[in-house]
Formats: sequence, structure tokens, C-alpha cells
Amino acid sequence: MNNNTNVLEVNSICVDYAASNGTVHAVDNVSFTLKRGEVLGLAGESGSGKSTLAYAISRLLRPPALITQGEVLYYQRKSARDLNSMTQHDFKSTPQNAAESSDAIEPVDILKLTQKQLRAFRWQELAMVFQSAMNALNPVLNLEVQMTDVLKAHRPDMSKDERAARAKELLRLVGIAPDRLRSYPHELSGGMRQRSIIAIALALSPEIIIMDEPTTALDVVVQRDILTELLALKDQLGFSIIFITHDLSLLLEIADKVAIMYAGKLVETASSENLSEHALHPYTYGLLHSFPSLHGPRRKMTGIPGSPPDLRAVPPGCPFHPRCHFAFSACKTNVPTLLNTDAQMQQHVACHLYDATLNPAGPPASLAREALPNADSYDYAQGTAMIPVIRKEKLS
Amino acid sequence: MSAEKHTNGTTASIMNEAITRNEPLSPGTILLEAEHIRKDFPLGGFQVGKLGAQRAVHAVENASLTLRAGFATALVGESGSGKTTVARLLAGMYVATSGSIRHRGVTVRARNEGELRAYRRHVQLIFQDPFASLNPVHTVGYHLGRPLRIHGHIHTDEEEHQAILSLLRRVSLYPPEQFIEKFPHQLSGGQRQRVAIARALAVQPEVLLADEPVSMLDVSIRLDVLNLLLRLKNEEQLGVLFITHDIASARYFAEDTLVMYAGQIVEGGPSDEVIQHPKHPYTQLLLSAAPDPDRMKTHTQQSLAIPTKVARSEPPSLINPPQGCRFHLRCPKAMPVCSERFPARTDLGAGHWTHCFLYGDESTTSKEVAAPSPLQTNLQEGA
Amino acid sequence: MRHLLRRCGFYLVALWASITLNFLIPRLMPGDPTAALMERFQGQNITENTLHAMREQFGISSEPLGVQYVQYLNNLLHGDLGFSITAYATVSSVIAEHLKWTLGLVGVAAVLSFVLGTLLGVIVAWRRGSLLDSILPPALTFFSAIPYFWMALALLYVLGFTLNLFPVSGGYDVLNQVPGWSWDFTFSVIQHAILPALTIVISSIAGWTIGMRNAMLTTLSEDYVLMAQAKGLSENRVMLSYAARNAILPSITGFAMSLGFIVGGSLLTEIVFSYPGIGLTLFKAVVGLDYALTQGIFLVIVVAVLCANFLSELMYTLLDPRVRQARG
Amino acid sequence: MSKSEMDGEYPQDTAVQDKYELLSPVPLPHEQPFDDGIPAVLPVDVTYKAIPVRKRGLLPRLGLWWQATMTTLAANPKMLTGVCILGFFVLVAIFGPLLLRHDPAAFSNDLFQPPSSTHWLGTTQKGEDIFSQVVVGTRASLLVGFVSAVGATALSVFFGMITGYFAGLVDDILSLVMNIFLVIPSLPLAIVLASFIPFKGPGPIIIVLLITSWAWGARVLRSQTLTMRSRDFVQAARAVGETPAHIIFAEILPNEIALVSASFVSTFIYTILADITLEFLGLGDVSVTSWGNILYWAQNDQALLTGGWWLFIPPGLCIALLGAGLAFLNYGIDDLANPRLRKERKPRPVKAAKKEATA
Repeated sequence: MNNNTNVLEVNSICVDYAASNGTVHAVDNVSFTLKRGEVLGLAGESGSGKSTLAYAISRLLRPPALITQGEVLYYQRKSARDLNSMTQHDFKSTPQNAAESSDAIEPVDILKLTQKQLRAFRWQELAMVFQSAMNALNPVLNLEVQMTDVLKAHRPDMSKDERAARAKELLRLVGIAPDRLRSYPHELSGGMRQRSIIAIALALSPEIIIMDEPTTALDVVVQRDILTELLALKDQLGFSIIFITHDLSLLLEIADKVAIMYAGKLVETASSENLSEHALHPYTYGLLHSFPSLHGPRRKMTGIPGSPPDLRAVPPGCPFHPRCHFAFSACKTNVPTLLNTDAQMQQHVACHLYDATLNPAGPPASLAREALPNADSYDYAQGTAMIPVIRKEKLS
Repeated sequence: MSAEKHTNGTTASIMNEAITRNEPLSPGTILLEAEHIRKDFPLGGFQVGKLGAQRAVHAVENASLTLRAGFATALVGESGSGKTTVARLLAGMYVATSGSIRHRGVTVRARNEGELRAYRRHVQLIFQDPFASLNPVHTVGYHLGRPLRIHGHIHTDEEEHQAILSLLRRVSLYPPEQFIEKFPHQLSGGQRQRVAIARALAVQPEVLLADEPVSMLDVSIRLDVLNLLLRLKNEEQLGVLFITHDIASARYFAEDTLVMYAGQIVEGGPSDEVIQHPKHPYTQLLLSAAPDPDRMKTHTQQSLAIPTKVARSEPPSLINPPQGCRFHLRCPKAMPVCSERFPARTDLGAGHWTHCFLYGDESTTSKEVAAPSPLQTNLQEGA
Repeated sequence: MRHLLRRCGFYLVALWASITLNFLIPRLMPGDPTAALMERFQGQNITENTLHAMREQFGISSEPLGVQYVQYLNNLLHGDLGFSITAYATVSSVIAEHLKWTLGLVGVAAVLSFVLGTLLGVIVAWRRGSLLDSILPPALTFFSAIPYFWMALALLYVLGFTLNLFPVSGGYDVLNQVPGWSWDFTFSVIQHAILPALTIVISSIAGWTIGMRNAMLTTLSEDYVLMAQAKGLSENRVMLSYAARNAILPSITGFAMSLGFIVGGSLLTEIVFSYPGIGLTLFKAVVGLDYALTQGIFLVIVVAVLCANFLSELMYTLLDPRVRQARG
Repeated sequence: MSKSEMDGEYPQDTAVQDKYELLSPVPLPHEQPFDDGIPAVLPVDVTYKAIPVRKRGLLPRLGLWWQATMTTLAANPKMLTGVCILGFFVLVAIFGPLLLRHDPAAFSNDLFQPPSSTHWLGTTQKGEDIFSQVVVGTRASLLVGFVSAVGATALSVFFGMITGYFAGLVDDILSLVMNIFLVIPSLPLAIVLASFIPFKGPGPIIIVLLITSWAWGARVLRSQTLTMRSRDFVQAARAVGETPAHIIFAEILPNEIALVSASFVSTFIYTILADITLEFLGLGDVSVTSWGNILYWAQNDQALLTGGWWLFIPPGLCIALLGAGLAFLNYGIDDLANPRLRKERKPRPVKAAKKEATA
């Protein structure tokens, strides 16, 4: 699998909500790329626009939400797809595309697909796992119906028996006994519901799975189980994941790359190693220090003063400046853009502290320091051998 | 009534700027003790043909804990483990099926509304969801004024106004005058939780039972509220029960930690002891599953086999819980005796204790502990 | 199953309560209903025998209440509802003669209105914000606020009397048709039923449409509908199997609740159209102070409504697996 | 780790006394105060949504209330329509009879006249002026409906909240009674009851309507109270020591105002329609001038089959208009109480944000 090719490219996308008292910019000029087989973590607090962004990418937003600009380019993989799905249900209708046999991958703008193309594109290429498993499953249909209707819609040539067999296989894949196929959602436990949603998401072997806080409602042990299996499946099947959560400490463990959102804007993107070792944005820094540590000396922590802004009254300039310890005059007036701080590290930050023209003195020393204490005081040999550490795929 | 007897010191409160207790508690005074409390919730409806055996949710079994002035005890467990029930039992909202609760050494008996109110003057509950625990139709001032009036801490409107202002200052809501007339929906989550804390303080309690006080708040403001509670605990020598599902914040907040699984408290002791040297298999599982960014660095490629028995299994139903130790169905180290009865408490030194046969049991001989039983090895291989 | 048994039990209790209510109403009212009758039928064909039977029925009797109650229940068990003085026949035979008309008319009209209204609601909610959505609900609201009998009068005047499109009264063409299974007769029946049925449908459809629209809007914001869309399913599939399939559940509960109102309205409709059903008979009985018939009809209506309620609960149980299994 | 150690390490959480919800800049976690030349500026000029301090005193509050009501109405056309229609009929009921040219009960020589300039809505077979009758009848019809609706709503609030809040035998029995009243069709029961009551008039009709209309509201309120009872704010009120009576009427009831109003309006629709229906059937006092009785006499005199449409249209239209107004009012209340039905609803993804950020 070619790990370094892009599968999704989001270019300066904006989402507005038309509210009675003015327009709300829920997502403001956000760009990022997702590589094949990569786990991209999207972190932010409530109201940061992280979910809206996910819904915008999959074009699931409903009025009054409106995508006002931007493009979402999807790079379709040609070779790996089985033919019968591609020929009949190619969401790209351009004929020369089907004829092309070269390796060149031509991107498709998801935002420009027609309704019909969109229907074919959905789930086939991009699946979603919703936040609340209880609410994402139709309470009056059993699992089999909900699993096979997606097959029915996208693979009409499959026979009924084949569909049922595929459904059983999927359940087995996520660790549910296939005899639960006829169960209704209310008969399943929270963990099983979330597993079955993942099974549905895998039904068509999509290229991308967007997960919107998929395990927030679950207990840590179950959450860990599911994530472990999910990442194993990812390695096995080769899809990419956009993982949305407010739990940065979890994200650092499972994601390859992390993007931090605040008030609808992307404030920092970095590999998770870089982020945990030297977070650049004061907000990221504050977030990292909002999670008490399990080991090492106990320290007084303060979190971030104030609370996230109301999207209807976002402070001018950098939206974080009222809560920022390092804010200076430029922060109140100029909106920061993402700066590439270091081409090699691929770490981007939207903060005037790193803008040499505005802040010639350079970033404060305390921010550049190693942020997290070493974990050496923790005895892993003792008693923690029951759950595996989630394997992370290193960026090559 | 027992609680009444002990209030004499605190009821005759004198108004001053900050409502404080007349006699500050000395740190370490035992305020509230629960001994072997148990709570069954009978399931409603007619149980036809059940031969009298009423079905019930066995929410809490044999829970004991002590709250001391100026100290916090954390109760850690998954949702549905019964930790909220423990808090509500201690708050007098439920009556325990069996077991006793002692307030300053006197057994609490709340037989009627009046006695209950007298008890609640000392023990107050902070709810998880600040969006739900404030009445949307009432102002902040109303929320704080009611407990002041009910418990006779104020007598005139002016006193009420001053007392409310001082409460708001105590929970760091500045400027307090601006908050009195606000409605809950005009406040942010963190501000609401502060108001909820202020309401509990208005009663002038000795004990605060904080039921996941920050889990509904945004990540960046959780610590603020947590620090506020810490400050109140330290300054006013409150006894705090801190209920959480996040074992890291238990370590941050509380001197002692108790771990609860499916209605049973399985391990307890000083927080650092419990968290750095977990003994009960469940505590170990919980710790290894907790998100931990540090692990990323130390164990990047390490992968350990997960016993399938643990994976893909979830906590048992409390309507029909397993006999004995309720964790035995998922425990990789389970022994036959585990399904027979719940192990007694084993002291491990330094105040650390657990309920697990692996570390001995008053009534079992130590040889069972010494070597893993054949069954245990089988289980691990079979997995 | 236990759930259904419990509901069965409830309906039996409700039946018993209405029977008892029926027994008590004349006995608790002040005065002697027979006195009014005597006044009215002075010297007419009222025999000592009938009078006695009537007195017995209304509790003008020396027997203690308990004994009367047992007698009343016993009579009921034997299908004896008393004697009608206006129709000069047993109440049960009068009801048997007229019930079929009402059952046919109200049954068809109520089901039609439910189906049409619910479908309209689904479409209106799905096309939210469209012209249809902004016109239909207010228009239907206006119609639903019109009392049945007035709607009946208006339709009768415009479509029947002025435009002469439909017959204005009766259940069939009494002059030219002989009841039986002939095409002409059936056609005549249908022709006579159209106006009353139209009245019932127009007056009751708004409730279903607006109820279903609101339920749909609630369902449409659920995650499972969003997920169905994300799955790339066809619009119809999302609309029907995901949104409407869940949104219809409260409507079915509502069906049980509203049936009482529809039945009440239908009685009035029959009166206006002189439709030979239970409603007209009830009206005649009320006007003619025929208490036995009034009570008998009331009892039949209650039983019919209880049965319909039970059926709708059965349907709910079939449609909602949570009720079917959790408490079953 | 001992307590004293912690005390030393933990400074107080700090706060500033400015007009923002903003804590003072605190040193970053476990770091020395930051000093590398950049001033740590506190943004004093950032304006958050200013929340006006509520005025004290009756008049300013009434003013605010009036303002709030107007804003609500302006944003809710359904409700506005309903309020206007209802207001019109209330005004007619109160002042209408004072402005009439004809005595509604006076016979005249203009028998069975269609609408004309003298008799705006025509006359009956006995020569009574229909316009006067409709205007005067408004008062009687509205009054009977209103009184029964108020009574029934009071009953349903009482029973609904009591049975919803207190579980146990009383609840079981009362809810059984409630459910039985719900499944017995109300109009037939009302007809039977009214026909058995030996004296006629508004009084008996009100009693009949009360009996047949309280159960619906009671059930809705009961189920709502049942869910309210387990809400945290009710539990919190219990925890600070509030009495059950206070909790029911001061904590729960204000939260159910929308439901109570909706229930009142629905009951009002029912009672008005049922009152008119009973009168139309001749079960009321036929000598009173009311909408139902106008229709009763019209039907009695076979007016329609002789072409006398003006006898039916006016009262019928009034009833329909009033009923529609009330129904609109109800949908408006529904919209207010159920945000999902509102036009400007925010879609799911931002719901959490809204919850957090509502100011």
C-alpha cells in the first residue's frame, strides 16, 4: 500500500450557519490532507467546528448550514478496487475516466458531485461512524436489514444469500457473534452497538472512515478494546481514518497526525509525536496540560482560563487571545493563518508568536520546551499486561 | 434525631461576609462513614409467578467508606458500576437496603422529611450535568437563596443578598452582582457548575459529594472547576467524595482512591499507591485501558495478547449479577472460589487494601494464593 | 406476550368500568326518567309491562342496588339491552340493524383519513420549506377546526343541494333499490356514503398530517436518518424505512386517542345526512327520550372503540420491536 | 504523597474582577512565570455579549415581559395568528352586544331574509336578526367553553402532577381511572350524560364537559412530571431540602407551562366544539342565544333544504375561525416548546456547540 499518497485533500473550506441573529462561521477556512492508511485526529472542544467539518466533508450538512467555499478532493484508488463495484457504480460519470488505464489518479471534488453521484460515492468510498451508537442505529430495524440495505443499494448484483453471508462475515470481523444478526439495537450493549456500526462502515471496504467521537459514550475498557480492533482492521484493510474527539490524550495514542481546532479554525497540525513533545500553539499547550497524568510527580495544573467563545461572538483577531497568556497587541487585531514552522516536521501553527514579522523576539521559551513529563516512574511490568498498547503506525 | 444533636454548633450561624462555619473542623475529623451498605432497586410491575422472589437491580453491595474533614476520597468506576448510587445513598436520596451510615459517629436515621432535611444540612451533592441540575426557569439568585432560607441561614432580604454575593465570590464568579439575576441558559457550562457548587455550599455542609463534577464540561475548563473544589476542600476543611470514571483525575484530586466494579468496591487506599501499584485485576485492567499519552513514547511497538475473555466482554447486568466476585467472568486470574463468594478485605500495607483471593482472604489459607491454580493456566491458554 | 396480556387486562377493566358507568348514570341522576316518559306518551301505546321493564332498567325499583347490578350484568350477558320505545323493538335488534352502516362508513373513512393524512405528513415533512409545506398545514388546520356537523352541512349544501352531485340523505336509494347484493344497490350505497365519508376525512385528516409532520421532523434530525443518508441509500428508502417507519409510532398511539373524537364526529355527520347508522339512531333516541336505546348505543360505541384501540396497540406492538420484546 | 505537600503546591484558583467571564492570566502549568519580553496583555476591550442586568420593580418588569412577548409573537407567525383571532372574538364577546342595532331575540316582519343592508347576515324564519344573534351568541359559547376548559385544566394539572410526582397506590389507581376516561369516547359519553341530566342549561353542560375532558391533559402532564421527577434539578432541590409541595409547584410546574398552555388550548377547542355540538343536538337550553342554538334552530326549521344558507354560514364560520385560531396558537406553543420544529433550527452537528455557547 502506498502510504504516502493523498486520499483526501480539503482546501480552505468554510461552513456558515444562517442564524436569526447573524451568520455563524462554524468552520473557517480549514485545509488539511489525509494520506492512505493514515489516522488523522481532529481535536477540539464543543463548538470548535470539528463535527461540522466532518459533516461538510461527507456533505451531510443540512440547512441552515451551508458550505460557502472550498473543495474536498478525493483521490480514487484505481487498481485495488474490485471491478464489479467500479464499472456499475462508479460515482464519476466522466467517460474518459473509466477509459483511462494509467496510474495517474485524478481527484474528484466531493462538493461538486451530483446527488446521484453522491449516493454512489457515499459509503462506497467514505463511511461514517457516528457519535452515539444508540442513536445511529434505526431502533425498529434489525441489524441484518441495516447491514444489507447498504449492500443492496451499492451492490445490486449480490444475491440475498451473499448479502447475508457478507453481513455475518462483517459481524465476525468486529467481534460479534454472527447469530446476533437478527438482533435489534436495543438488545445489544453499548459496545456491541458501536461495533456493529463499525461493521456497517466496513461493509463496502471504503477508503476513508470518519469517526465522530465514536467511543465517547463507552467505558474506557470497552473503548480500548474497540480502538485496538479498529486499528488492527485498518492495518488489514488499509483504509484511512479521520478520528474526531475532544480527548486529546487518547488521540495522541492512536493518531498519526493531529489537527487542533478552536472556534472553527485549525490552530495547529502536527504528527502526534511532535505535538506531545513540543506543542507550539498556546491552546494546544493548555489542552495538553488539562489532562492529569497517571504517573510522575503530582503537579498543580491550571487548564485554560475562561471558556470557549460563543460562535456568534467570536473575539476579533485570534479567537483564542482572550484566554491566551501570551497574547500581544497583534493578536487582538490580526487573524493568524497556519504557518509552516518547520518543513521537515510538517508542523503548522496559526499563532502570531511564530510570525517573525509580528514577533521578532521569537516564541517564548516555555512553550518550546518538552511539555510532558517522562513516564519513567511508571512500572509497566507490573499488572498492566492485560491490554495491549495500541500500535501506532509510524510515519515513514 | 442524631443529626440534630450534632448541628447545635453549626445551626446558630452568624452572618458575616463570607458564610463560614463557626467552628472550623480540624483536618482529619471523621465526618461520614458508610459501613457495608447495600442497595437493591426492586423492579417495578407485578412479578407473576416469581414465588415471592422480587427481581431487583443489585446496584451496590457491601460498600464501606470513610470521609474525613479536609480530605478527598475518589470513587472510580465505569458507568453503571454503582458509584452514583453510593453518592445518592450518602446524600440521603435513597435509603440503603442494609448497612449503616454514620455522621460523626452517630448512625443516621432519616425517617421523615424533617430528619432528612437536618441530615442534608451537613451533606450536599453536586450533580454531574450542570445543564440539568439547575432549574431553567429560576435565576442564579433564586437557586442560591432557597437553601439559605430553608436552612435558616438568613432572615432578611438584605442578608440574603449579601450571602448570595459572598457565595458567588467563593466560587469565583466575578463580578457577583451580575450573576444574581441571570438564568442558567445565560451561563457557560463552567459557570453553571460553579453555581451548582455555590448552591451546595449555601447549605453550609461539612461533606460534599461530587458526582462526576467535571465530566460534562469542556476539556479546557475542567481543571478550573476541579481546582475550585480543591481550594474549597483545603480552605474550609470539607470532606469530599469525588466520583469519577477518569482514574487520572482521581489521582490529581483525591488523597484516597476506591475502585468500584459492578456494585462492589474492589480496591482502595492512598491514590498513588492504588494507581502506581494496582493489585486487583480490575484496577489493573482499568489502568491499562486509560488513555495515556506517555505510553506512546515508551511502548510504541509493543503489543501484548489480550485475553479474549476480557476483550469483547462487558460489565455484567446488575439485575442478575454473577455470584461471588462480580469480576470473575472477565478476570484472567479467576479461580473456582471467585464464583462462590466475595473475598474479604486483604490489607496490603500502607493503607492499601483489596478484595481479591489472589492476595489472600481471611478465611482461606495462603497456599491457594501461592501458586496459580491449574484452571488459571488453562484459562489463559484457552484464550 | 406479557405486555399484551396486561393491555388485555386493562381493556377488560375499561369495559367493566364503562358498563358500570352505564349502569350508574340513570340511577345517579336526580328525578325519575319514566315520569318524563309518562308525560310524553300519555295515553299512547305504553303498556304496564313496558313501563315496568323500563322502571327496572332505570333503577326505579325496590331492589337494592347490588341485586339490580347483578341483574343488569346478567341481562347484558344474554344480549338483553332492554326495549326501545321509539323503534318499538328490542334495543339489540335496533343496534344490529344500524351498526353495520356505521361500522362500514366510519371504519373506511377513519382508515382512509389515517392513511392519506399520514402520507401527506411524510411528504410535507420531507419537502420541508416547499410551497406545499407552507400551504397545506395551515389550510388543514383551518379545516380541522370546523365541527364535523358544520362541515357536513356545508358539503351537503354545496355538493348535494346546490350542485346536486350526490344524494343528500339516507344510506341508499330507498325508493328504487332493494337491499341485496346487486351492483345497483352497491353503487347506490357507495354514492350515498361519499358525502359523509368526505366529511369525516376532511375533518380528521389534519390531525394526522400535522402530527406526522411534526413526528417526521423530530425523526429527521436523528442520527440514524443521517447515517442512512451517509450510507448512500435511495431517498425513498431513507424517507420510508428510516424516517417514516419511526415517526409513525406516535401516530399509531394517537390513532387510539383520536378514535373517540372521530366516532363522536361521525355520529353528528350521520345525523346531518340522515345516514341510517348508529349516530342517527342515537339522535332519535335522545330526542325521543328513549333511554334504553341511548344506553345501549353508548355501550356498543364504547365496545367498538375499545376493540379498535386494542387493535391499534397490537399494530404498535408489531411495529416496535422494543415493546414487542422488552416487555413481552 | 501527603496533604501538606499538596497544599504547598496548589495555589488558589484565581479570578479577576472584570466584566468578562475570564480568569486572570495564571502562570502556565508548573512553570515559572513567563518572561521573555512579550507583555501578557489582558484584552480588556473585547466585548462579549453584554447581558442586561434585569430591572427591579413591577413596571419595568412588566415592560420587559411585554417586550419578550412581542418578540416571541413576532418570531412566531402561527402564534401571532392565533392570538389575533382569539383576541378578536374575546373583544366581540365583551363589547359586541353593546354595539348592536337589533335585539337578537326580537321578532320582526322580515322573515327568512337573505343578507341585506338592514340585516347584514339575514334573518331567521321568525324574523330574528342573525348578525345580532351571532354577536350575542359569542359570549355564551366562549364563556361555556372557557369555564369548562379552565376547570378541566385545573383538574388535569392537579391529578397529572400529583400522580406523576408521587408513585405508589394512589398513582396506580388514579392513572387507571385516567386511562379509562381516555379510551371511552368523550362525545358519546357527553351526549348520554347530557341527555340524562333532567335540567338543561350552561351549568349541566359545563359539568358534562369537565367530566369528559380532564383526562387528556392529566395524562400528558403526568408523563411529563414523571420524567421531570428524575431530572437533576428536581433531585438537587430535594437535596437542599425543599418540600414536595414546593418542588411540584415552584420547580416542576413552571417548566411545564408550555405543556399546560397547550393542554388548556386543546381542551378549549374541545369544550367549545362539544358545547356547540350538544346544543346543536338540542341538549342545551334552547332559549339561550348561542352559536350552537342558532344552528339547532336552523336545523330544526329545515333551513338548509329551503336554501337558507345564511342561517348556517355565519355561526359555522365563527366556530371554524375560532377553532383554527386556537389550533394555530397551539402549534405556536408547540414550536416554542419543541425547538426541533422551529424554522431556524440548527442542524445536529452544532447542537453541542449551541448548548455550550447559549448566552
